[in-house]
Amino acid sequence: MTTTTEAPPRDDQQVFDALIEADSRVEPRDWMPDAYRRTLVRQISQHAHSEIIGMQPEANWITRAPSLKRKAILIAKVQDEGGHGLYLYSAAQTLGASREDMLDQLHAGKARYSSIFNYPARTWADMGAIGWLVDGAAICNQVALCRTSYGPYARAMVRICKEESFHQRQGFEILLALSRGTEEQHQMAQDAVDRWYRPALMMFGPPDAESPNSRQSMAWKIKRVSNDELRRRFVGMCVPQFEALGLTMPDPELRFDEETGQWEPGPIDWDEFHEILAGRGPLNAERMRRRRAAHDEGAWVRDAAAAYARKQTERPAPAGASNHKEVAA
Amino acid sequence: MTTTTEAPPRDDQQVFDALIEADSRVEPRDWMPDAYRRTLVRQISQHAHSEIIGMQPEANWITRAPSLKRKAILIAKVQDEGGHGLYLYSAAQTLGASREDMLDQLHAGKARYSSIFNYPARTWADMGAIGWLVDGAAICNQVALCRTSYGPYARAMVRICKEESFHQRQGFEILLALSRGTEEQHQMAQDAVDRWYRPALMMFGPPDAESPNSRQSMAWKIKRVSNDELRRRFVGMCVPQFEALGLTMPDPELRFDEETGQWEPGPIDWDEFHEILAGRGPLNAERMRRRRAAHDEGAWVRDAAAAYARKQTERPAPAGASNHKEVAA
Amino acid sequence: DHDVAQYAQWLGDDALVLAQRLGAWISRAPELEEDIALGNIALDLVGQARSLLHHAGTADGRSEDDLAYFRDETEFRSSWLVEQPNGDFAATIARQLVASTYMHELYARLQHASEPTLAAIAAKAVLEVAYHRDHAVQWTLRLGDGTDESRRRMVAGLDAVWPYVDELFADTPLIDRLGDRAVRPSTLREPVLAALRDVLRQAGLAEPDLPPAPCGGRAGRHSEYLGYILAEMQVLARQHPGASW
Amino acid sequence: DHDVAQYAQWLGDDALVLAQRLGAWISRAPELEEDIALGNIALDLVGQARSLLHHAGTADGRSEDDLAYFRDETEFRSSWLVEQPNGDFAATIARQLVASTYMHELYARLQHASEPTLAAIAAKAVLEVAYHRDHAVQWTLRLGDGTDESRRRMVAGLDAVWPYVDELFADTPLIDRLGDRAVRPSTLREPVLAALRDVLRQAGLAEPDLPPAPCGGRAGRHSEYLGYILAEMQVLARQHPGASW
Repeated sequence: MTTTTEAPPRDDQQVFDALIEADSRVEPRDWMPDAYRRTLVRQISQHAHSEIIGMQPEANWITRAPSLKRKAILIAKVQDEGGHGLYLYSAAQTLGASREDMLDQLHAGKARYSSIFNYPARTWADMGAIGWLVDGAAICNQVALCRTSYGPYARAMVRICKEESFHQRQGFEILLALSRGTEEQHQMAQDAVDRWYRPALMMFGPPDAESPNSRQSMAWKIKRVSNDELRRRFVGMCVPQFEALGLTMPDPELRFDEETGQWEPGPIDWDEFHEILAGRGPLNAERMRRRRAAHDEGAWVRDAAAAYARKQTERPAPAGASNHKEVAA
Repeated sequence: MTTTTEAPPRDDQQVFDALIEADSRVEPRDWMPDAYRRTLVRQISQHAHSEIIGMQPEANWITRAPSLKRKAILIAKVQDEGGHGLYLYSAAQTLGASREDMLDQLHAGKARYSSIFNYPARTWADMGAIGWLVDGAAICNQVALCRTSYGPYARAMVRICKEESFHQRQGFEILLALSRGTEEQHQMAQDAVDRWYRPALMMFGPPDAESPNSRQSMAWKIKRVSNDELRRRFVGMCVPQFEALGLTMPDPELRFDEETGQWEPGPIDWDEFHEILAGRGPLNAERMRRRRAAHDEGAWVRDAAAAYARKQTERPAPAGASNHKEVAA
Repeated sequence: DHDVAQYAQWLGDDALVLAQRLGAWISRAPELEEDIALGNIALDLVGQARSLLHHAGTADGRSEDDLAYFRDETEFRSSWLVEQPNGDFAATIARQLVASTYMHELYARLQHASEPTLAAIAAKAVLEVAYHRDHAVQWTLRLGDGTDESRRRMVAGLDAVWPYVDELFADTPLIDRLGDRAVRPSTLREPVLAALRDVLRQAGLAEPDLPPAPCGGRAGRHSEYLGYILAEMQVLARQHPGASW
Repeated sequence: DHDVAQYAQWLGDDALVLAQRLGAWISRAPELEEDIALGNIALDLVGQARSLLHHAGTADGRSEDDLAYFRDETEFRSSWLVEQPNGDFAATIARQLVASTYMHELYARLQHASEPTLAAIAAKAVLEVAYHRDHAVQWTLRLGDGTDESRRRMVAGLDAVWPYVDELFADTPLIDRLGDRAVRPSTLREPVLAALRDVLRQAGLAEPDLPPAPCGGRAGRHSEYLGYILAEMQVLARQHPGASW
């Protein structure tokens, strides 16, 4: 199944296989199959891109947050997402990918990001629903990834998971305040979870039966838990929380399977999922345009920083310039 | 007093003097002293620039107008100001000035515009105060200019005066609605006239005793009525209208001169006037920046239109392109 | 009639939101003639919005201003196309090209509708939007066939609006109920696209190869822009509820 | 105390309005590090605004949110500097350079003021704004001494904010009444201008030769921008008066 360009020395492959078998971590200096490396770069950069694009729907509400406390929490959250993007690009860089290339791929429309961010964030309650449901689904995925076989990725996940669980709690709190607020606020909260619940379920990817890539990832222990299993765990987590929120779960066909002891969601409209993946979501074009615009309009700034850095190394620094600490790259 | 580069043939100057003497109109083809021409170009282009810069404080309220009817009226008004700018640039062009040069002068900060537009338009009531007081003062000036000695300028003034008197009435109506509205609306109206009344008085220029340029302009019949006389006429017009509006005139020292039968305003703070003229008004820099930005950011559009026009003359028009009417230059 | 009122809001909200966008250009246009032209178009659109919203309001005793200033975002019925930002002049022209072509085909048919007020409004509006369309066509030709930069910007402008063209042609149960009192949006698809393609061909521009975005403006599900537009448009009126202006 | 409350609003409103401006950069910055850095600065400023407005509100039983969301434009006390638009990155950096240098000198003194709450807020804020200032200084050097384009833009950015520097140093009767409970703005002029000139010199930039604009933000007379800022900031809170979030 692996498609290395050169056949590896027999012992490299054996060492790698043994590492995986033993649930040990693969580290950047270790030999690894090319396909393993490529799969990881694709997955990690896709995850990083999702953090970056995912900043947009929430950033739209920073200037309109309805209390100063909520404004502060939202800024901190969006900022964390930027930070997650940075860790993840760094993790991918340990595999030999450059951040510039990864961003170029994103801007050229050749790299994916989580398609859930192609839905609009229509109301303030969406800040709650995104935090609670979208970050909640992300955590289900990411908790599993804390045990992924590639070391730097696993460690980034540990750090990210901690912050994401804050975000999820904050999302829950936003919804709780709305649900217990005025009639209009309650309605706003219900409307938001009605819109975000299904897309959140789709975040776990297609059903296991239709997810051929998953198998190799499971064998490599990049992926540790199957899509359907993660989805069930998430639904199970949602059931009591919806109740605590006093909101209705928008899935009339949800049922509890007595045999497995798990909640089973009703059927999912995978056509919609594939439409959005294929670029036909409400905001696919919009999100990409804004990302590209930020990058393009910032080109002169990055050029200036590079030119300045070059000048600094080429000439002795003037006496006064040295006592300013370096704040941003 | 005139400073022509060459001494004119004696009969040209005599013909010109006789025209002025006879209250006839000087037309573009007529001989005229260079200084007369320069004075007119300066005055007309300054007037045109004032229309253009004067669009800004009102344009700021188009998107926030509090009723659709008021929104429509305000758009129409700002659009008229653009139109006045166009007539006036055309009138100046009959004197050999090019619009591009005049705009360059404006953008380079070398040409003046009415300094009243360097005050901010803070509330909706300012739309009333600007229309009523600023356009009102402008009309006092312009009615006199309908009899100015240079034909194209006089004819432009006739057309502009008609539209300005609509604007003044609309400004009055805005204030009347506010004055008769809620307590807050009434207060908003009073506050706006408090802020705009003095600057409107300053629009007539410095007192006659301190206005040396006026004398030559009066002699040439470019200017037909003195600054102080126009100011008194304006104040006289304001007195009954303030009363009709139910608003207080912000001039406790206003007095009626029994001898002349005219209203005399209290002393005016000419220092403030000179500060603003010298570029130290609240929004001098702001107005110029926005004007320059619009011009600079539009450069590629004007270039494209010019390139397209060039291509159209250089090659036979394709069959399909000829049936579109030309909408804008 | 409640159905007619709903439909009048579709059209009235499109006109109002687009006027709001264009109004922001005034005093910022590339040349004075365009300050005036865009202002003129905005003015026509405010006029159309007033007639349409006035008509919509007669169904339940609301005024044009009640509808413009005191409906919340989900009660608006504008399409995503008109909510898109001004961007640069090319983006505005691209949006104008699509919007005016659509409105022109729409009003040309609506003037023959069986609902007399809508028909009368359309008969007036069709003349106005014909001018708007000419304006957009002329600029599309100039920008598409002007300089390299204008062409690049025009292509980007068209790309920005193209995903939102499809929404304009979506039928709904409301349209079924209205029958010949309204224009069936799906019947506009072919003539509008044909007219657009004709202009693009003349301007030497390719039709963007971009999939349509599912929108939902007619059902009150709007782009992320409308909230900002309404915040600005309604701020003053809402600060003084019940006031006259 | 009503005077202290007024003064706390000067500082709190500056922080809040500037945070609002910077918040609009997040997800639009030239690089990811700047999304984070500008977000971080905005976050510090919101924190300062909360402390200051909370303190201001204790004078008459209003909450920080009452002050942030339910005061009208004339009740705000922000300076024109912080109300200026983001412009391009250089304009934002120019505004940041002036604002953070001013705030740094201000809080460095205010931490020794006799009003204990203001002093405590200042003692925390001074550490934060020192970072903001470092950030602005670094970027001023990079842009001033980077490329021709960055230099041109940095010069334009400085020109755009310079007329609004003077307002920061204006004393008022309130300041006389407050005495050593506050920092006298006029005492900040020399150190702030000296610090700014030092940075400009290092960056090879000239101090703009532009006259100061008479502003009046501390008296509730604001630039034409504040109305737009508040419309956006307050829209949601005002749509749901009395609601908790």
